[in-house]
Amino acid sequence: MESIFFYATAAIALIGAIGMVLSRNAIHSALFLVLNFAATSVLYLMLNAPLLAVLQVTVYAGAIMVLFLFVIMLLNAENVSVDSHLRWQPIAALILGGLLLVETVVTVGRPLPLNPAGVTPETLNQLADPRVLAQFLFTDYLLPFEVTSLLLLVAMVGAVVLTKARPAQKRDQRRVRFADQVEGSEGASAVMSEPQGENRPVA
Amino acid sequence: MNMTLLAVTFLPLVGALVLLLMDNQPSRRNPAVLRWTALGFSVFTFLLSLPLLLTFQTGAGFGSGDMSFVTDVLWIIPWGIHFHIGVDGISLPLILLTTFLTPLALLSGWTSIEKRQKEFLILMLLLETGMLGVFVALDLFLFYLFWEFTLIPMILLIGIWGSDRRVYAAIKFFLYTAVGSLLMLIAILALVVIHANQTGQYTFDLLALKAGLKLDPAAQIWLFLAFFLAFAIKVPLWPLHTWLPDAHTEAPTPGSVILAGVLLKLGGYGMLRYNLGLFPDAARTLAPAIAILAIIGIIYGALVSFAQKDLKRLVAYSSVSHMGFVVLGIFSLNPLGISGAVLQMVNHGLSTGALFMLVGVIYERRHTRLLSEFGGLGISMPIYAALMLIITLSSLAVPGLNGFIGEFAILQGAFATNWIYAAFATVGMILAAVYLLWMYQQIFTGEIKNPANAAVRDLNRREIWSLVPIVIMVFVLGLYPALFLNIIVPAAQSLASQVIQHAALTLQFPFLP
Amino acid sequence: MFDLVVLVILLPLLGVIVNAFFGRRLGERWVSYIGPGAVGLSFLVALILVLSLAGLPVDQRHHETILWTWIPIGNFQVDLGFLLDPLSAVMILIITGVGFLIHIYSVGYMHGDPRFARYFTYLNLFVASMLTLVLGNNFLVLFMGWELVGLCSYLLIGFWFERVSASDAAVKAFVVNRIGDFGFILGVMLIWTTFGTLHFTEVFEAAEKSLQSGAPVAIAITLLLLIGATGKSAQIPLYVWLPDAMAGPTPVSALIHAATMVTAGVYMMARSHVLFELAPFTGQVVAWIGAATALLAASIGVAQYDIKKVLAYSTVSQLGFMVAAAGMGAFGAAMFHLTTHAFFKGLLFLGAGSVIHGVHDEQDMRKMGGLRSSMPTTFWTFVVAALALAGIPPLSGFFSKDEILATASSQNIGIYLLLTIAAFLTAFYIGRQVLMVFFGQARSDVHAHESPRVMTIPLIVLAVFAAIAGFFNLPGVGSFSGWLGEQAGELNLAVAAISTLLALAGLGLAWLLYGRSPVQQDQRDPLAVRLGPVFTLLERKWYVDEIVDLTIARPFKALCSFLAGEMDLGIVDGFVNGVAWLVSLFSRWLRTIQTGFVRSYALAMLLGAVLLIVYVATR
Amino acid sequence: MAVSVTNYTVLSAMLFTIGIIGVLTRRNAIIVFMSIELMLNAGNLAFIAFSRAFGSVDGQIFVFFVLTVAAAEVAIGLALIVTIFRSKNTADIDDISTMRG
Repeated sequence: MESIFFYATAAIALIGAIGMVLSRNAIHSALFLVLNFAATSVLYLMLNAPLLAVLQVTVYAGAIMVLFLFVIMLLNAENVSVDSHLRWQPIAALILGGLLLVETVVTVGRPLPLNPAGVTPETLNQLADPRVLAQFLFTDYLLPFEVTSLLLLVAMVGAVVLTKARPAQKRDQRRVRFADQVEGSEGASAVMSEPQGENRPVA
Repeated sequence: MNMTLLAVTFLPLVGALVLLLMDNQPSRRNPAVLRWTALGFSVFTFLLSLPLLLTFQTGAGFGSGDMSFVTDVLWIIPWGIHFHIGVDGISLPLILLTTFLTPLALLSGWTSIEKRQKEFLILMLLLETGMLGVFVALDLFLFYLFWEFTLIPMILLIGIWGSDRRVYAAIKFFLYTAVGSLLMLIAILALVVIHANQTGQYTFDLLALKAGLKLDPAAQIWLFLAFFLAFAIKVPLWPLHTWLPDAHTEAPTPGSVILAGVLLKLGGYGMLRYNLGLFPDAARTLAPAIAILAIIGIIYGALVSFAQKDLKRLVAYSSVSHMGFVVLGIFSLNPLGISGAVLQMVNHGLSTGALFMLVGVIYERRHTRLLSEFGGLGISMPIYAALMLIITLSSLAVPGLNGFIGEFAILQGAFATNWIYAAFATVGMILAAVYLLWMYQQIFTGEIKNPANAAVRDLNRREIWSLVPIVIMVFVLGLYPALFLNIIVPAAQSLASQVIQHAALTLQFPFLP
Repeated sequence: MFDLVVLVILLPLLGVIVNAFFGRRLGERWVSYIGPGAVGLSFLVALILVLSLAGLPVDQRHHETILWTWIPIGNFQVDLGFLLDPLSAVMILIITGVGFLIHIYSVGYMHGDPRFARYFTYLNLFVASMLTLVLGNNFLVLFMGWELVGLCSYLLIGFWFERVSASDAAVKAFVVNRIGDFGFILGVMLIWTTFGTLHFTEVFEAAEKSLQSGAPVAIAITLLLLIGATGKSAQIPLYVWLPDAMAGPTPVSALIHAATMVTAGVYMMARSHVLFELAPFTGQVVAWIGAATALLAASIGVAQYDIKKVLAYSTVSQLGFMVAAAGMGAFGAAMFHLTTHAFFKGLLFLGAGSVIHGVHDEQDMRKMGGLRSSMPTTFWTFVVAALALAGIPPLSGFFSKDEILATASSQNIGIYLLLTIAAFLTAFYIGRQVLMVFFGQARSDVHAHESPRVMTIPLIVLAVFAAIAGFFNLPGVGSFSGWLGEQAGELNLAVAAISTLLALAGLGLAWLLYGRSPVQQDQRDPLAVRLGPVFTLLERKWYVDEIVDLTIARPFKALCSFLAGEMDLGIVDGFVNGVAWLVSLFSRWLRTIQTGFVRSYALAMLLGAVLLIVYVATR
Repeated sequence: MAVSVTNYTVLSAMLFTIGIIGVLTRRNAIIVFMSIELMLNAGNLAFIAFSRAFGSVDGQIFVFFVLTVAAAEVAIGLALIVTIFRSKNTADIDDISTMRG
C-alpha cells in the first residue's frame, strides 16, 4: 500500500519535472513545476515532515511560483526559441546528466531501511513535531537563523534596488562619469595638484 | 628590545602615516609643507641611524650569530614567526646607505615631481622602511614580508611618475621580481618544513634555522638556487638584467636613485645573508659558475653601455657591470672579496645614485636623455660638469675616490681564488673608463651646437647641496675606507670562514715556490 | 723631520683646494701667485728634505711616513704611507723644480684664458698626484698616483674641451693608459698573492729571499708591470696616445708629457728593480721594446710638420732609450737620462710653446721660419736644448745618452744598433726642426714677437740645467749613480766617438737639406722630395692610427652595438619578451573558452562535478 | 516491498538530473531558473529522507534554511532577469553573452 502510494506520487513528481523541462511555454513549465512541488510535499508528509510539507506548498508552490508566473507574464517571456547555438549542448547535457545520475545512484544507492533500529516511533513523532523543530531553530541554530533573516532583508532591498526604474537620462549621465573615472583618472588629479605647482618656491 | 634600530626602521613608516593624514592641498603660505615633512622624517631617520654606526660594537657578526641592536619578539606563535631584527657588519653599511640616500633622493625630486606629490612622498617613505626592513630582518617570514614590501612602492613610482613607457617598465619589473620572489617563498617554506621535520619545531628564525638545519647536498643546491634566482634578478646578474634598463629609464629621478642606490643592493645583501649564510656547501659548489656569470655581466654590461644612446640606459647598463663586481666579490668566498663586495655596494649606491641625480638634473632642464642632444654643456654648466666629473671618476674607480677600494678588494679577492677571474674582471675596469668618459665627452665637450644647451642654467643651490654630501662621502670613503671596513671585515671574515672552513684568514699564496 | 714629506704633497694640494673653490673669485693675479707659489714652496721643502737626506749615511737614507692604514681587510693591509729615499728624492726634485718653472711659464702662457684658475687647479693637482706616485711606499699608493696623474693628463689634454680633437685625445690618453693599468693592477695583485704584502721594502726583501733568478712568478709580475709601464711611458704598443696628447696647452706637454708623468713607467721599473733583476727574460723584452720604440718614434719624428708632434715623437723615442736602459739593468743610467731629459725636453716644449705663443697659435713648422731674430731668447735656449737632445758634448744629453749606449754596446749589440740609428735620426729631426723654425725666411705674414719675461726666465733656467746637468754623473765619477746606489757608468770612448759623430752627421744632414737653402713658402719638404712614399709612410706615422682604428676601434664599436642591439634587445630581452608573448598567446587561446554563454559554463561545472564524484568514489 | 530511503534518494537524484538537464538545454532564463529551483527541491527531498532515516531533525532544519535561501535567491534572480530584460529586451540567456573573453 505504502509503496504503491510512493510510486504514484514519485511518478507525478517526475512527470511534473519532465514536463517543466520539456514545455515550450514558460507558463506551462511553471504549472508543471507546481505539480512537482505538490507531489514533493506529499512525499515530505510520508517522511514525517508535515511542517515542511506545509511550508513547501505555501512558500514554493504558493509564493515563489506565483512570483515566477508574474514575471513571465510581465515580460511576455512565454516563448523563447528552443534551438540552440550550442549544438552539442543538449547531447552533452544528456550524457553528463546520465552519468551523474548513475554515479549518484551507485554511490548513495545502498539500501538503507526507512526505519532503522535506533529510530523508535517516539523519535518519529518528535520528527513530525513542529515544536521540536522550532526549539532547535531558536537554540542550536540561532545564529544561522538570524543570518537568514538578514539574508532575506538584503534580498528584499536588493530586489527593490535592482528593479527600481531609473530615468533614462540619468542613467546615461552616470555612465559617462564612470567612463571618465576609468580613462582620465590622472587628468582629474592633475587639476587638483595644479595650484601646488604654481606656488612652489623658486628653489 | 633595542629602540634605536626599531626607530630607524619604522620612522619613515610613521612619516608616511603622518603625510597620509595631512591635507592634500598644501596651504598657500607654505606650499612645500608636504615635501618638507617628508624630508624632515627622512633626515631624522638618517640622524637616528648615525648612533648605530657610532655605537656599533665590532663583533664577529652574523657568522657567529652575534648581532647588534637586536629586538626579538615572538610574533605569530603557531608557526614560530618572530619579529627578530638586528644588524651586523654586513647590513649596517647598507642601512646607512639607505638612510643617507633617501633624503637626497627626495631632494632630487623636489621640483621634478609635480603630480600627486603627496602619494609620491608617502611611497618614498614606505619604500625606505621596506628597504631598511630587508636589511634588519632576521626572520625569514619578516624578511620576505619586507622584501615584497619594497616591490609595491617601486612599481607605483615607476608606473605613475615614470616617462613614456612607464607601464611596460613597471610590469616588466614586477614580473621579473615576482617570479624570483615566489621561488624564494617556496624555498623559505621548504626550509621551515624541513627544519620542522628534523626538530619537530616550527621556526622562521634565521639564526635558529642556521644553527639547527642539516641539509643534504642536493636539497642545499635546489634551495640555494631558489633563493639565488630572486637575488640574482634583483642584483641583477647577467642574463637576468633586462628589466633594469627599462625600469631605470622610465623611473622618475628619485625612483632611479633609490632603485640603483639601494634596491639592487638587496640582491647582493641577500646573497651574503641567505645564500652564503644558509647554504655554504652549495655556495662552494656553485661559486665558479656564478663567478663566470658575474664576469660575463661585468664585461657585457660595459660593452653594452658603450653603445647606448640614452643617458639613463647607459648608466643602467653600467650598474649591470658594477654589480657584477659585487657578485664576483661575494663568490670569491674569501674575506677580501666579501668585504670588497659590501663596500662596493655602498660605493655603487653613492656613485650611481649620484649619477642618476645628475642625469635627472639635465633631464629636468632639457627634457631629453639622448646623448646626441647634448654637447658643450661644460661651457654653460661648469659646476655641473665638475660634480659629474667627480662622480664619473668615482664610478670608474679612480684610486683616491671610493669606487676603487671596493673594486680593488674584489679583484684581489677574486685573484686569490682564481687569477683568471681577476684578469677578466679587470677588463671591465678598463671598459668602464671607455664608456664613462665617452659619456662625459658626449655631454660636456665640444662646441655648443644646440642653442638649447647654451641656455641651460647651472645647478641651483638645492641641487648642489643634494649632491655635496655624496661627493664628500666619495672622498671620505676613498681615502679613509676604514670607516666602514672596520665594521665590515670582521663580519666578512666570520662569514667566509663558515663557507670555507679552516681557510678563513690565511689565503694560499699559490705562486710562492 | 722627514715626516715633512707630507708637506711636499700637501702644499700643491692646498693650491688645488684654494684654486678650485676660490679661483674664480680671486682672479688671475692671485691665482698666478697661489698656483706656482704652492709648487715653489713644495720645491723648497723638498730641497731641504733632500739635502738633509744627503747628510745622512748611505744606509740610513730611507725614511717612511705613514699617515694611516688605507685599506685594512684582514691580512690585506695597505698603508697610506710615503717613502723618501734617494730614488724618490731625485724624482721629487725634478717634479717640484721643473714643475715650478713650468708653473711660472704657464702664468705667461695662459694669460687671459677664461679658465685660468681651473688650469692651475689641474696643474697643482697633477704635481700633487705625481708626488704621490713617486713618494708612495707601496704599490697601491704608487698606483693611486699613477691613476691620478693619468686623470690630470686627461683633464689637461682636454683642457680646451670645446675642441673635439682635444677631448678625443684626452679620452684616448686615459683609455690607453687604462689598458696599461690593466697589466699593472694585475701585477700588483700577483705581488700581494705571492708575497702577502704590497709594501716596497717587504716585497723586495721577500723576493730576494724566496725567489731565484728567472722564477716564473717574477717573470709574470714583471711582465704585467711592464704592460703598465708601456702605457704610462708611451712604449710600443701603447705609445699612440702621447702624440695626440699634444692637443693640450703646451706647458702641460712640457710638464706632463715630457718631463714627469711619462717617466713614471721608468721610475716604476727603477723602483721595483729588484723584481726586474730577478727576471732576466723580462729585462730582454723591456730592452727590445724600448729600443724598438726609440727607433720607430724617431723615424716618425723625422717627417712631422707640427712643431709639437716632432717633440712628442722625440719624447716617445727618448723614453724608449730610458726603457731600454732599464731593461738592460742600467737603472742608474735610465734615471739619469730621465733627469736630463726632463730638463732639455721640458725646455724644448716650453720653447715650442713660446714660439707658438709668438706666432699666434700657429703650430705648423711650414708656416714658421726665420724666428731667430724676432725671438732671440727662445732661439738660443731652444738651440741649447736641441743640441743636448742631439747628444753633442758636453751638453747633458750627451752624457746620459752615452751611458745608455755604452751599456747597450757591452750587453746587446742588436739593441745598441737600434739605439744608435735612433740617435742619428734624433739629431737629424731636431736639426730639421731648429732650421725650419728659426732659420731662413718667414713663411707666413704673422708678425712674431718674443714672449714676456715670465716665460723666458724659466727657459733660461732650464737651459742652464740642460747644459750642465751632464756633469752630475760624469762617466767614471758617477755621483748621480752613486746617490742611487748604482755603479758609475764607464766611459767607452769608441761608443762616445761614434755617437758624437753620428749626431754631428745628423745635424749636418739636416743642414744640407734645410739649412743650405732654406725651405720657401709653399715649397715641398726637401726630404719628402728625396724619400717619396717612404716619407709619406713616416708622415702618416706608419699608418698605426689607421690600423688601430681598423682592427680595434671599429670592431670594438661594432661589437658593442651588436651586443646592445641584436644581443641584448634581440636575444636576452627577446627571450624574456618571447616568454611573455607565449604566455599571452596561450591566454588568448584560453580566453576563447570564456564564450559568455552561461550554459556552457554550467556544462563545465557539471563535467567537473561528474569527474569529482568519480574521483571521490574511486579513491 | 517496503519503501526504503534508497527509493527517495534515487528519486531525488532523478529530479536533480532533470533539473540539470533543464538548466543546460533551455534558453529561457526563467525556465533555467525554475530548473534550478527543481534542483534545490531535489536536494531538499534527500535531506528529509535522510533526516527520517537517521531520526534526526537536523535535515529538516537544513531544508528550512534552503527554503529561505531559495526564496531570497528567487527574489534577487527574478529582479535581475527583469532588469536585464529591460535593457536587452530578451529573456534568452544565449543573447546575454557580453562577458565573453
